[in-house]
Amino acid sequence: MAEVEFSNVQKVFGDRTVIPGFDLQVRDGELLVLLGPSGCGKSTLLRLLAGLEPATGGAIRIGGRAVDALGPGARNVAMVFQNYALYPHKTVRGNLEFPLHMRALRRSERERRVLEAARVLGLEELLDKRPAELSGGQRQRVAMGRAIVREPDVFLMDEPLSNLDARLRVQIRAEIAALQRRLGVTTLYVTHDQVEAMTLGDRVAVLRDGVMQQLGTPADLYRNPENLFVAGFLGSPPMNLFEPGIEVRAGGRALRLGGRWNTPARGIPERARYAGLRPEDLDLDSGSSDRDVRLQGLVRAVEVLGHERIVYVDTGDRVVDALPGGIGPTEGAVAARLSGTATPEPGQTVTLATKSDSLYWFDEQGRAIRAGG
Amino acid sequence: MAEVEFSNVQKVFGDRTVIPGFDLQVRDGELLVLLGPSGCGKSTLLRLLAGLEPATGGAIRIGGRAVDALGPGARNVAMVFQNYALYPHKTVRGNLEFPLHMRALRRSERERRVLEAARVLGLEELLDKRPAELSGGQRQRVAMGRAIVREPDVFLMDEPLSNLDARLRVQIRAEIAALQRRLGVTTLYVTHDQVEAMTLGDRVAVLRDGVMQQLGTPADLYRNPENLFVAGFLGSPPMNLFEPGIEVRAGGRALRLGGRWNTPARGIPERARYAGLRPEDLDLDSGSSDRDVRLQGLVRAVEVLGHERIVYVDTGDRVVDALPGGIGPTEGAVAARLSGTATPEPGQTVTLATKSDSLYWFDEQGRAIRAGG
Amino acid sequence: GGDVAQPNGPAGDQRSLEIWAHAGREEERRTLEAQIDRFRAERPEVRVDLTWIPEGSYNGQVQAAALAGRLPDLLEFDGPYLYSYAWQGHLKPLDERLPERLRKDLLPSIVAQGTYRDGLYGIGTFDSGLGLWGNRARLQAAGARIPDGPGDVWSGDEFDALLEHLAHDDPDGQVLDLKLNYTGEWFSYAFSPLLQSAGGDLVDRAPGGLASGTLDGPESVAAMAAVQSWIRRGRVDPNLDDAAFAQGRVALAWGGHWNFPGYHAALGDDLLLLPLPRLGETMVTGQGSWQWGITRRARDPELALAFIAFLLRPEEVLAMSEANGGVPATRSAVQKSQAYGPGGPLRLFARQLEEGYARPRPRTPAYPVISDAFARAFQDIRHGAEPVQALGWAARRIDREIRDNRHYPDVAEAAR
Amino acid sequence: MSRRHPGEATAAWLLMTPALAGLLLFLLLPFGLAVVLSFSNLRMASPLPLEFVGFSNYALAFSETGLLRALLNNLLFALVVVPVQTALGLGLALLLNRPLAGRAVFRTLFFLPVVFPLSLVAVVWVLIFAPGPDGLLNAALGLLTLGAWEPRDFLNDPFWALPAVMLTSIWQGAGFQMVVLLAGLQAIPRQLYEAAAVDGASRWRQFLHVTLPGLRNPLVFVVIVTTILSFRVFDQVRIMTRGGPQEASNTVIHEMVRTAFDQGHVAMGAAMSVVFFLVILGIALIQRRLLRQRGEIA
Amino acid sequence: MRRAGLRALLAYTLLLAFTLLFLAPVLFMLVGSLKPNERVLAEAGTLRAFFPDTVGLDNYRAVFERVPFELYLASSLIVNGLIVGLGLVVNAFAGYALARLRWWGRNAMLGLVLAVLVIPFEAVAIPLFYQLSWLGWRDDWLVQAIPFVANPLAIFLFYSFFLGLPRELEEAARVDGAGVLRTFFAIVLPNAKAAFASVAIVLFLFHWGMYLWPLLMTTSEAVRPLPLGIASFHTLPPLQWGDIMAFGVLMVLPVVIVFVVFQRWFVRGVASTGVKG
Ligand SMILES: Nc1ncnc2c1ncn2[C@@H]1O[C@H](COP(=O)(O)OP(=O)(O)OP(=O)(O)O)[C@@H](O)[C@H]1O
Ligand SMILES: Nc1ncnc2c1ncn2[C@@H]1O[C@H](COP(=O)(O)OP(=O)(O)OP(=O)(O)O)[C@@H](O)[C@H]1O
Ligand SMILES: [Mg+2]
Ligand SMILES: [Mg+2]
Repeated sequence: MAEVEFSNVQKVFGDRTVIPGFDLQVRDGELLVLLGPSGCGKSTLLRLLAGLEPATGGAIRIGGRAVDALGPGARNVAMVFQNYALYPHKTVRGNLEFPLHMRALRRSERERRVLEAARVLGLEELLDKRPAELSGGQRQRVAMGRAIVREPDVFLMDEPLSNLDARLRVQIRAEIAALQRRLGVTTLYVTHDQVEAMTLGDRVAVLRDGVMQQLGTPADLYRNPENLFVAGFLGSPPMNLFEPGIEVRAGGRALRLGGRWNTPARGIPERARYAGLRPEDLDLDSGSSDRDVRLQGLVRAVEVLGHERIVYVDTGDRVVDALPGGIGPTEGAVAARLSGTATPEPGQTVTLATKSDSLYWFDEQGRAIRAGG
Repeated sequence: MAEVEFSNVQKVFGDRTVIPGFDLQVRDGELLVLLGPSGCGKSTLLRLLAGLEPATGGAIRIGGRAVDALGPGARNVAMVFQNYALYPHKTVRGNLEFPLHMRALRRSERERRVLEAARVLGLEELLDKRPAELSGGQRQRVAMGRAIVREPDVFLMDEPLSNLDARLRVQIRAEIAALQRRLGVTTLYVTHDQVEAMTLGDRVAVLRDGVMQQLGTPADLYRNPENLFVAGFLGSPPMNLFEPGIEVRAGGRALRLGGRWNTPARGIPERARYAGLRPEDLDLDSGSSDRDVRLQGLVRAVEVLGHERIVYVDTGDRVVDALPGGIGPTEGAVAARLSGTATPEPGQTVTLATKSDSLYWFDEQGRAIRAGG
Repeated sequence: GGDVAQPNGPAGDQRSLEIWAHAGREEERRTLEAQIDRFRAERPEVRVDLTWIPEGSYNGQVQAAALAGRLPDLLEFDGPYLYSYAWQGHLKPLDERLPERLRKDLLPSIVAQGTYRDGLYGIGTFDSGLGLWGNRARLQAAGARIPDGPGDVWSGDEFDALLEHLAHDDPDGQVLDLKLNYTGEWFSYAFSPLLQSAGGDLVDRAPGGLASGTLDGPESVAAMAAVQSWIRRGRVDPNLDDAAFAQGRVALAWGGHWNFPGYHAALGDDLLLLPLPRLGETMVTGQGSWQWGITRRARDPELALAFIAFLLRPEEVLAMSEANGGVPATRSAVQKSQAYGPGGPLRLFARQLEEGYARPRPRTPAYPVISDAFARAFQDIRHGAEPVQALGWAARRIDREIRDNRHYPDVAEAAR
Repeated sequence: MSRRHPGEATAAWLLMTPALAGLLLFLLLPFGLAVVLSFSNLRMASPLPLEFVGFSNYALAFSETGLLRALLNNLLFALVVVPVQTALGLGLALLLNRPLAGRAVFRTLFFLPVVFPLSLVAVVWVLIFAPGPDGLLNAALGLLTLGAWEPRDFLNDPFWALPAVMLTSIWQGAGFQMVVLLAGLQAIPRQLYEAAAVDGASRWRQFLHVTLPGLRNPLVFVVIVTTILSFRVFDQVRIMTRGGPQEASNTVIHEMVRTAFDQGHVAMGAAMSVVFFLVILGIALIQRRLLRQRGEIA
Repeated sequence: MRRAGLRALLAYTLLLAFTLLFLAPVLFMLVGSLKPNERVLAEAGTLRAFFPDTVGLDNYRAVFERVPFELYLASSLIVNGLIVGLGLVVNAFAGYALARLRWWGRNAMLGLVLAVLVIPFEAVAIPLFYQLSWLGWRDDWLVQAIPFVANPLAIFLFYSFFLGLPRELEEAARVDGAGVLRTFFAIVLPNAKAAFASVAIVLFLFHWGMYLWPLLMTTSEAVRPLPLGIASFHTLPPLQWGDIMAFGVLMVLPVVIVFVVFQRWFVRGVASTGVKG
């Protein structure tokens, strides 16, 4: 067990700078999630830490020891790969034993550890099978097992759930969290799935183009995103982001949303350029007076998910997409997570309401403007 | 546009009966989702409808016309495959044009339709690229495009989203729904992801081993599952299912949950064997008297998802898993979706409470016992 | 004490002889093996390593081995290559070492063939005979005149007429076997006598002589035209199975002594041995066969010579002659030979050699090229090419080879 | 970068050295030697001193030997054998790419000739081409044409000798094409056919729009390999016809071996090697061009 | 349904026709090897060529009597064993170093391999023959094998196979503490069976029939391989076609066995290496 430290780590592939300079301290025993869109450099960071790629610059420490000159085998980290990378020609036992073999452990010790790991992960029955004979979830567990037998200083996990189907993903996600907490091994976990990041991480580091956007607990990131990118990346559906008209009006600074001017009770910060609203903070207008911001629009689509409804409302506002690639019918629509039982129909006109302190504000550069700031 | 009708359709592969006898009427213009676990025969049904497999028995009608003797090309259906099956050597334009070519449409008409489809799907910029140069989401859209240029009677979609990542899946899901509604083409949509089924389907047909379990609107299936299988398949996390002790006690029939006997105000049906509770119907006990069923247990794990928390509580009850393959730390735990802000810590003892009319009841065969039934 | 050398022990006197021989007919190979056994019976201290080399690539093998310095002690080679090997310095002259008695006993054709620029480099234990095999019954049926010696042969016209006669009664009209299935050296050996009989030759035999004007001269061209006409008229069996004559498909077969056992077995008393036809004044026939030579790098030339001498003993010469049907190389053996002695069925071959009807092939290192060029020309002519052009091409090739090699100066002599 | 991976570089050189040594000693060095020798007068059977003769070997090779004709023969050989053999291989692959019982057996049977050494194939086919009405092929053709066929001596007929060698080669090599194309066919996703079927494409259209484009890489591969092999034909010629009659079936390699080995004219053989290499190089370069032009498809 | 049946019938008809064409020469050889010598050619034009009325193993006996067939076979097996055995190791090593390791000179080496890929062996046969003859090296097994051990095509096949192998396997092994060589032997080798099998078959097929090189380089019967054997047997008088056919059958038998045993791997290997190009 050890803390991990990246100091100004850089990585250049050919003439492409993938990581321009990265700093991060992972605490001993913590599960830290690296979250970011595809291609932002998450895997690269893991591979730099594992020693699979040489860094172009900077220093990496594990447990206080500089590891830059060490090969992958000497760093005492264990890695779980996205597609598990189980040795297809070895049985489950062989897979679990291999890293121990490499460490020249005594036979009895090897067997003890393999059995222990198999017990922890419920793999006892499968020890003599080969990976091809296992289901996706079982393979995932074997990959985990191969990591834990090592009793390494650090676990590295590169999207270990992305090859599983939705149902299994939810289940194993919980298993991983529990296991990591039980073993208490420092863990770096890479994902581009924000739900995974939120449910698993002690802390989450949000990356974009190799640059850290924000580091904090899931709740922190969710409630206090530092910029548009983080705000738009977390949550499902993510935060609704607007570029509203803002004017000084009778009653103070007002913003134009859903075709009408609202004057939020909490006021509008000076430098505000963009506004954000979480879907769950929006509800159908019940006329209640503490909801002082209202948007009117046409219902475009409704998603019914048993316990909740998500309504996409076309308010005619300028909607901002912090991520690339958004086209299609929900574009420009405001998502609201309705909790009541009333379900508007597509085509209906509805008024959504929220409290003004649910509004997030961002400046021209997309930086969050903290309440009162 | 047309309605689709399966009458006692059977399919046998070798000596394996995959579809023992299937009846279904898809209404004109409806989006009907076929939902079921892997291997239950969903794709087979689509392929039977498309004419890619000959049926062993029964009849299929499209728009009232029996199609059993027609080849795939003559049925005027369009299919979107799971991995899109784009022609790799053709450009996007070539892909979109191909079905029109096969129908020997005039050149000007072909171009008109291709441009129209490209516009609808935002593919204008990509017309001269080849599939290998496109991102997953773009490929998906081309596959959709190839289906819509045809202006077919029926769309068939076989897990069209399963190759996309989480974020894109959510986005394109909404696009598909909107597009289908706009075009109003009868659509059969196959998935094993219940969230997809719930958000997309006008109606959802739940399949198991080639046998229809229930057919209804998403809300209907969610609120009135006809059996344990449907109950356990929908929802994330799915319904908590118990096999509680049931006894006649002072105050009426009581059930043992979380180590204590509850006497639900609404009573317990005669034939009740299994009980079910949706996670969102459970909350931390606030002492409120309308929550007359209580479970006590140890918190195993907590998942924080921004707008909600899911708490897994170990109540010591016999928990039923309607699907195969459940092992690991959440096994046997009761999931509760907490809405408040209080977050219990793992290891803490909590009491969950619910109203007795939130309880679902199932008989020995797993059939739902309707309220009052 | 086993490592103390015994003064007279076999280990001390162990002598060895490495021999390459061509993989000829089975009987021939068996005989040579038996001869080696008999030789070793007399000289138990001698070890003999014998390698059979397929005829098709024999010269290539010798050249390759020479290049690698891996020639054996005793080398068998087809007569015409001798001049090339000798020029290159691969062979030791045999003259000084050969007992005079033995030398006198050799047939003149053997000596002629083995001599290159005044040195004797090779000795054959048999010579070859080239002639026509005839099917007596069919010839008689066609009313053919049967020549009775090398001086009395069919003229070209007579031969032509005979072919037509024979063809008349033949189901497929193919009555002559030219052994077209043979490859390599056969064509020069078997058909250059026709050129010579007509007054031409492969190459001008005068010192410094070239092929142009001779090989493509009118005499040579006429001779080849005659052969071509036989083929063109469909008188020649392609003989793919090597059994045209033995199976009676043809009445006449160009051939040599080696055909005798098989043909005799097939035809019995119907088998006739006849001289080749003549195209000019006199008949000319071929000669020469495999010879033995001692390589320059031989470790034990005395032993090698002793082996050659052993092979030239009358009984050994006869043994080989009986095995392969070749003409015995010594006069004494010819006299004792049942086949070649007076009254023997193959007497004609011996007479041809002794009476000067046989002519050695050109004794120049260029011979392999000459032979190859002629063989190619022959094939072309066979398939219808104009003899003038085919032979002209061959002559130019030969001349260039000779010039490229600067008329073969005596470099080996200088290097010695 | 390699500074950070010293172990890897050492290991890499360790792994590379044996192969590298082999390639240098047995391929590059002799090739360099061929170039050098081609300008000399080296003969296998000549004690004359080595001399530099400039390009005369090249000039003579084209003017006086059968090289030019041999090159043309090779070209003709390639022009016939490559399309025919590929079409045959493709046909067989298509036949075998359907769910028929006994597929593996048929595949093995069609591939069988490929495992036959050419030297053996040649000997067997010499017999098949036997002249006269009793020859196997002559008899078969006679039977098929109801006796109209004039028996011929294929291998000794200036018109038929090269086709005979071609036929032998096609018979021997089609199975190879078949296996490669079969592997290519099986790599085409079945869903593409299904998509095309749903799109209304007939079998023929499916072949044109799915199969052929999907087979592009394997097809290019087999065409290139067969073309190069067509220029390397030797064994059959050596054994069946020795290049004859009248050079009708001579090939570059055969001429080269005959010149260098049978006639000992090593320098001219070396010149032929160089010419031969240039021809092969030309083919390879054309191949690269073709591949690159549409290489982005995959 | 009926159309499918018709189509299958047509396919089988075609297949059978092709089988006849492809098999006829093989059968002809097999049958010929069992018939008396003189009848092979005599009956070539009749149905007897395929349906003999008398069969016997005399020709096979004759092969062993007339030539040291077992020596030829041994030579071929030894030479091919050397080529395939050493070739697999040497070329797999090189292919791996090129595909996976990072080292200075890698691109140059890759370029070299691709460049020599187009040098046909025939173009260097004569000078190589000279080169080795000057060294006095000829007429043994090694000289027939060693020049063919390093094979650019095999290197290239291995290279592209290793490129296609999921990198994660090796990275997992490296993280697990295995060095480069250990990773190669413990992880890569066991997962490259298809590549090894198909390269082995390719090398074997290529060299089993090798004719020109041994023709140049060997003299002794003790090291003469089968293709030379059959060529000299074919020219060895008297020409006995039955014996020649028997020789042929004996010669091809080992390859057929090798192929039938490994063909599954071969077909898969072809798919995984050469074709993607
Ligand atoms: N070996 C390499 N050579 C060149 N570029 C590379 C290499 N490896 C990664 N990259 C580039 O670096 C960037 C970051 O890649 P990386 O794999 O770290 O992304 P990621 O965040 O893990 O994405 P994903 O979620 O898709 O796995 C990408 O743009 C990728 O193209
Ligand atoms: N061609 C076939 N031959 C034999 N069995 C088949 C064939 N196609 C499908 N099956 C079997 O039929 C059953 C249903 O297959 P199907 O593909 O319809 O399932 P599915 O519901 O689409 O599953 P998934 O969600 O994994 O795609 C499976 O058990 C499958 O093994
Ligand atoms: Mg990654
Ligand atoms: Mg499916």
